[in-house]
Amino acid sequence: MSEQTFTTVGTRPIRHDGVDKVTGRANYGADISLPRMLHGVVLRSPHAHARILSIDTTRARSMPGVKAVVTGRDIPLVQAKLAMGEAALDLRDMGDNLLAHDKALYHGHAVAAVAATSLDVADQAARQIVVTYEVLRPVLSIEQATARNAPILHEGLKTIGRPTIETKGPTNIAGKLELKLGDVERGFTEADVVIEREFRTPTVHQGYIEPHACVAQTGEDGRATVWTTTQGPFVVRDACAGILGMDAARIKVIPTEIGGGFGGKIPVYLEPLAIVLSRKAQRPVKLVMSREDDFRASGPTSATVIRMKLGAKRDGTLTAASTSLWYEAGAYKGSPFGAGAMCVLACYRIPNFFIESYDVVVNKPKVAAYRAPGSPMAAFAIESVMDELAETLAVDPIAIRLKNAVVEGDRAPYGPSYGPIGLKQVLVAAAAHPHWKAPLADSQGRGVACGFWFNAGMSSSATVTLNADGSASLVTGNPDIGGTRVAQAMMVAEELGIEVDRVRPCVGDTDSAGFTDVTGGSRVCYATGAAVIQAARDVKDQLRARAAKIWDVQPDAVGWNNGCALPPGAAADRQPLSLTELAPQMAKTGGPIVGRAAVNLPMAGPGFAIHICDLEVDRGTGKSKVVRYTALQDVGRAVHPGFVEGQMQGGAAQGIGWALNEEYIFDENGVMENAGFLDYRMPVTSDLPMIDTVIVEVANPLHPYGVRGVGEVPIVPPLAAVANAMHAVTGVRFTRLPLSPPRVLEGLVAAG
Amino acid sequence: MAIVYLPHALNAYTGGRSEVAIDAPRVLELRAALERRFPGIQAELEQMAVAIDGQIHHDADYERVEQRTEVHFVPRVAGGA
Amino acid sequence: MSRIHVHTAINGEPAEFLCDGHQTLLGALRDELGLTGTKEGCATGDCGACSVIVDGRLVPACLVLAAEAEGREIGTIEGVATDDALHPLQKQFLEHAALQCGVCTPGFIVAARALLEANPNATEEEIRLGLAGNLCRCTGYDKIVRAVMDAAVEMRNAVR
Amino acid sequence: MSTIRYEAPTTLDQAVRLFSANPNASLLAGGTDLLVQFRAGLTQPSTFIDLKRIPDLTGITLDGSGLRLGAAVPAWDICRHQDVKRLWPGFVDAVGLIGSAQIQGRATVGGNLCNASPAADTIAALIVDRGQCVIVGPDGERTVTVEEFCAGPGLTVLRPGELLVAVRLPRPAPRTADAYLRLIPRSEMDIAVAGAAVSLTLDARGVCSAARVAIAAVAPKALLVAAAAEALVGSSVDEQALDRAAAASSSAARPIDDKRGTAAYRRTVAGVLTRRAATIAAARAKDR
Repeated sequence: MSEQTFTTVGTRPIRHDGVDKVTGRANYGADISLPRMLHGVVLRSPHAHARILSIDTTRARSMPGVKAVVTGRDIPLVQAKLAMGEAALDLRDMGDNLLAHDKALYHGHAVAAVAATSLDVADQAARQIVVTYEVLRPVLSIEQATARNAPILHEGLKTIGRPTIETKGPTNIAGKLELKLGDVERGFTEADVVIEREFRTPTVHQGYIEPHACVAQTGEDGRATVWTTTQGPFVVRDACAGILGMDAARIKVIPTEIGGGFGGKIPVYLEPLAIVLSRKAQRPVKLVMSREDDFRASGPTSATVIRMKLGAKRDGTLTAASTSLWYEAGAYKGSPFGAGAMCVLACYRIPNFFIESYDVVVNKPKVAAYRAPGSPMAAFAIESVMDELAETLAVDPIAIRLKNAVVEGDRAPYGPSYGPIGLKQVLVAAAAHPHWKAPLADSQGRGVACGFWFNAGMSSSATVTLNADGSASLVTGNPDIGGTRVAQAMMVAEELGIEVDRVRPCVGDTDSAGFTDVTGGSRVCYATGAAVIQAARDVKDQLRARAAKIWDVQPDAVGWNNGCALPPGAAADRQPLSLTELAPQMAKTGGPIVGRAAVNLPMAGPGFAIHICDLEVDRGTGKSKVVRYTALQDVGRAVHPGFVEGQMQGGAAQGIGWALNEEYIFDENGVMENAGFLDYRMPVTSDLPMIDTVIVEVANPLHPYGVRGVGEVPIVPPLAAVANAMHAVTGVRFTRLPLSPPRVLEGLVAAG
Repeated sequence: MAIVYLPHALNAYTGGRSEVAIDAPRVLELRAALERRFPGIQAELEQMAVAIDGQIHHDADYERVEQRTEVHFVPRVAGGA
Repeated sequence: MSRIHVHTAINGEPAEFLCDGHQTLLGALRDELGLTGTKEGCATGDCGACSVIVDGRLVPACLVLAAEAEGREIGTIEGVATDDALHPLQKQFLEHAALQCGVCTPGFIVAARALLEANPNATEEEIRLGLAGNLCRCTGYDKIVRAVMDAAVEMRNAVR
Repeated sequence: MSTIRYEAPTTLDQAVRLFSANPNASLLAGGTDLLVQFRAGLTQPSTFIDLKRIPDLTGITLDGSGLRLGAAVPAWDICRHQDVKRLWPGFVDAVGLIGSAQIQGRATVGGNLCNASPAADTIAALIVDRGQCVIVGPDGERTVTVEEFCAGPGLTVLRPGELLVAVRLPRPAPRTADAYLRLIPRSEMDIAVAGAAVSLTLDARGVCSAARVAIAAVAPKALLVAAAAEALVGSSVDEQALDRAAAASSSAARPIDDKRGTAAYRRTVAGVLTRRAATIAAARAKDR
C-alpha cells in the first residue's frame, strides 16, 4: 500500500470554501436571518443545585411582543437512547438538560425560554419569569460527590458497573469500568522501581470561537427546518425528533458553516427549544448563546483525579501498572471514563495491569466530547510517571518509551491486537529530530510525552454526480470544520483523474445528503473519505460501461487508467476515451452518471504521537512560556498536508492551554467565576512559538489510501509534555493542572 | 471455532473465565451462544463494540466470525473532533 | 423613544441606518446592514472576531455603540478585497491553509491589515503581539503568522 | 433598556450640563469597561454621554510644564506619540499593556482612572509620575493627585455632575525615568495579577536622589509605597537597595485571594516586580 502513487493526494490545493471564509461571505450559525424572525432568550438557574418548586410565566406571556414561552413541561422526557454509532445519547437526560424539569443541576441550567419580537423584549420577559427554588447543597468535586452523606443529584441513579458492583443506597457514581491483565501484585514485586502519584486536571472547555446558535422555522403542518452550527446535522435531526416525538422526516436540518466544535457541537442545547418556540409562535425563532452561557451551559470536558502506579525493572522494562481514574460527568452520567480507561496504558506493553475508571455526577454542566475525550488527562498521568521513571533510572525518556512501545500484533489494554501502527516510527523520528538534541538555556527545560487515540469509523454516505462538461459535484453530510471539503474533493479528483478545482464539494443538509455520522472522532477523511472514494469509483465503473456501450463490448473488458477508459483487445483499433470525452455523451449512453456509496466502517487504525516541548520559566514569578514545540504523529496518509499539519498544531495549542492556564474556576456555590475569554485563558498568538510538525505515514489498511484519523491525537501529549518540561527546568514534579504562575511559584517555594 | 476473549469487566457472568472457544457463524449467533453459556451476559454484550481480528465494529451483528477468529468485546467509545 | 438615525460611510460608501441608543456597532453592522462577515465571539472585546476599523483605528465593534458611527468612516472585512482581487492577506491565508473553521478569519484579516499598514516591516514577534487580541482555537496560530509574514512581503513588494 | 439615549456633546459646557441634568447617565469614553459592565447588567444608565467629540478631552498637549492628556484619548494614540514615549516610557508601557490592539483603539487613560480597578495598569504609573487629575463640574474646575483620585474598587472622588477632563504630568527632572511592569498569566490580554511602577532620579554619580514606587492589583487601590522609595533613595540602586525596596512593596501590599491569584502570590510578585521595575528605571535614568 505504501507504494501507492498519487497525483492529487499529498498536494495542497486551496479549499473550495476558502474565498467565502476570507471575505466574510460564509454564513455561520448566528448569520442566518429569516423574515418575521423572533429572537429567543433562555432563562438559566442562578443555583448550581436546586429543586424547582414552581415557575410562573404569566407576566412574561402578557408582555407586548412576547410570542411564546416554554418551560420543562414543553419538553417531554423520553426514555430512549439515540444510537450514534460511537456512543448512545440518552434522550431523557438530554431533554432534562435542555430545560430543567424537577431540579436545576448546575449554575446556568436552562429553566425556561422566551421568543419575542426583539432580543431586548425577550430578555426583559425572561426576567419577568418567577421561578421558586429550594436551594440544595451543591456537589462540586469527586471528593464531595463520593463523600459519606453527599448530596445526591439523581435519586434513582444506579452505578452501572462492569464488573457489576454492589451499591448501597443512593450514589453519585454513575459508572465503573475495570480492565485487567496478568497478576498485578507479582508485577510490582518483579519491579526494581515503583512510582506512584496522584494527578488532577480541571474542567476545561473546547473554546470554539463561535458560540452555539440556531434558527428554527416550524410550519402550520408541523414540519420544521433548523439552521444550526453543528458537527452532526443528522444527530440534531434525530435528537430533536426523538425528544419531541416527531418523525425524522418532518425535520430538516441545514448545517451552517461551523466556527469550531472539537466535540462540543455534537449535543443539542438550543435546537429543540427553537422548534418548540417556533411551533408555538408560528414564526421563525433564533437562539444564540452568549459566550458566558456557552461556558456555563454547553459541554466542557471532565475534571479528573487519576492515581497512577507504575513499576519497571532496572533496564526500563515495565512490569506492572495499577491506575484508578475518576472523571466528572457533570450533571448527568456520561463522562469519557471508559475511553480514559482504554487509552491510559495504550502506548505500552505492560504484562500486568489493573485499571479502574469511574463516572461521577457533579453539579457542573454535563460534559461533552472534547478532542480525544478522556485521553489527555490519562496521558498526563501515565506520561508524567514514565518521565519520572526515566529520571529515576537515568535513562533517556524517548529510549524508555521505545523499549516499551506497542507494535503491530501487541494487544491493546482493552483486548484486541493492534494492526499496523506507528508509535515506534514516531519515537524514532523524535529521537532523530534536531529539536531533541538542540541546546537549552539555563531557564529552559525540555519534556516529551506520547499520546494515543482510537479514531472512529461509523456511517457515512457520499454522492458524486458527473457533469456533462466533465466536472463533478460531491455531496456528503459532514460539516467542514477544518478543510474536509477540499480533502474529499481531492479524493474524487484522484479517482477520476480530473483537477481538484473541477470537483465541487458540498456539505448537504439532512434532506440532500445520505445519513452520515458526526464530524468527530477523527473520522471524516477516513470513513467519509472511504465513501467518497467508493462513490467516485462507482462513477468510474459507470463510465467504463458507457465506453463499452460506445465500443459495443462487454463492460468488464474495459479498463481504466489515468482518467481514460481503455479499449479491450477486441476493440484495439479504438482510441482510449477520456472522462471529458465520455461525459458529454451521458444522455446518449444511458443518462446521468451518479456514483453513490454508503459505508459503516470499523474504527480507523489508532493514531500515536509524541510531542517535544521546550519551556522557559521565570523563577521569580512562576510564569512560563513555550519557546519551542515539535509534534510528530502517524497520520496514515496525509491527503492535504496543510490541513493535517493544522490539526497537529491546533491540537498541540489546545493542549498547551490546558497545561498552562485553562480551567473552570468555581466558587463554593458552584458558580463559574471566569465565564469569559478574559479569565478563561486560552493561548493567544504571542503565547506560542511556531509549532513544528513531522508527519509519519504508516498506512492504515482499512482505508483505500491508508488514511487514519488525525484530529484528536495531537491534544493528548501536550499536558504531560509541558509538565515534564516544567520538571526539567525546576526539578519540581507538578501533578496538578494548570501550571499557572501562582501554582508554579508555590511549587518552587515549597521545594525550596 | 472463534476464540472469544471475555473481558474482566464481565466477570460477574463468566466467573472469571478469560477465554472460550465458540462455534458460531456470525456475531449475532456468537452472542446467543455466550448467553446460553453465561446467562445474562447478552444484554451487556449488546452494549459493547466487537473487535474481530483487531478491527473494532460498533454494529457487528452480521459480521462473520470464521475459523480461528479472535473476538473481543470492548466498551464503546465516544469521540470529539 | 424613536430610534437614532446614523449617517456613516462603510467601506468607502455612504450608509445610513437606524439603531437604539444601547445597540453596538457590531449589532448594527450585522442586524441592520446585513454585514455578517464581522463575527461575535464574546461581546466583551476579548476575541477579536468583530475587529473593524473606525476612522483609521482598529477597534472591537462589540465595544463601540452604533450611534458613535455618526460621521465616521467604518471599514469591515467586506471591504478588504477590491472589486477584482483578494487582498494579499486573503490570498496568503488561503495559500497557507491558515484557516480551519474560519470564523476568526475575518477578524484576523482586518486586524492584520491594520497591523501591516502601521508597520509594514513587522517581525514575527511584532505580528504575534499585534494579533494577540484575535483568538483562534483551531490553528495554533502557526500558519496564520506565516500567512501574515508572507503577505507583508507581498504588500511591501507591491509598494515598490 | 430600549429607552437608553445617546448624546454626543461637542463642548465641555454641554457635557457638564447634560450630565447634571441626567444624573443616571454614564459617561462614555472608550467604553471598554462601561459597555462590558452594561452588557452584564451591572449598570443601567438612562443616557450614554459620549465624550469623544469634545476637544478638551481628546487632545495631547506637551509644553514646558509637562503633559496634558485628554481623558478620552485612546491608548493607540498615546503609544504613537514619540515625545510622550520618550519622556514617560514607563507610563507609555503601562498604556500599551491595556488589552489588545483592538482595545487600544478604544481604551482611554481617563476611563482607566474612572473605572478605578485596583488592577488598572496606568494608575500606578501615573502615581509615580506625579500625575494630577483635572476635574470639571457644575462648580467649576479642580485638581487632585492621581493617588487621591481613586478611593477604592470602582470608587473615585468625583462628585455628582463632575467629570474627569484630563491628566497632567509634570516634566520629569533631569536623569529621571519611570518603568512599569505587571504580571499576567499569559503574554497578553489578561488583567494584572500584580503590578509595580517606579520613577527615580539619579544624581551625577549614579546615586538615587529621589524615587517613587507604586504597586497595583495588591490592594483595594494602587498604593504609593513610601518605604520602597526610601529604600532606593541614597543608594546606587544596588542589590541590597533593591532587596529592601522589594521587601517594602511586599509588606505594603494588602492583597486578596481571587480567581486571578492568591494573596501570598501577589505579595511576593509585588516585590519581584518592584525590584525589576526599579532596575529598568535606573537604567533608563542613567541614559538621560
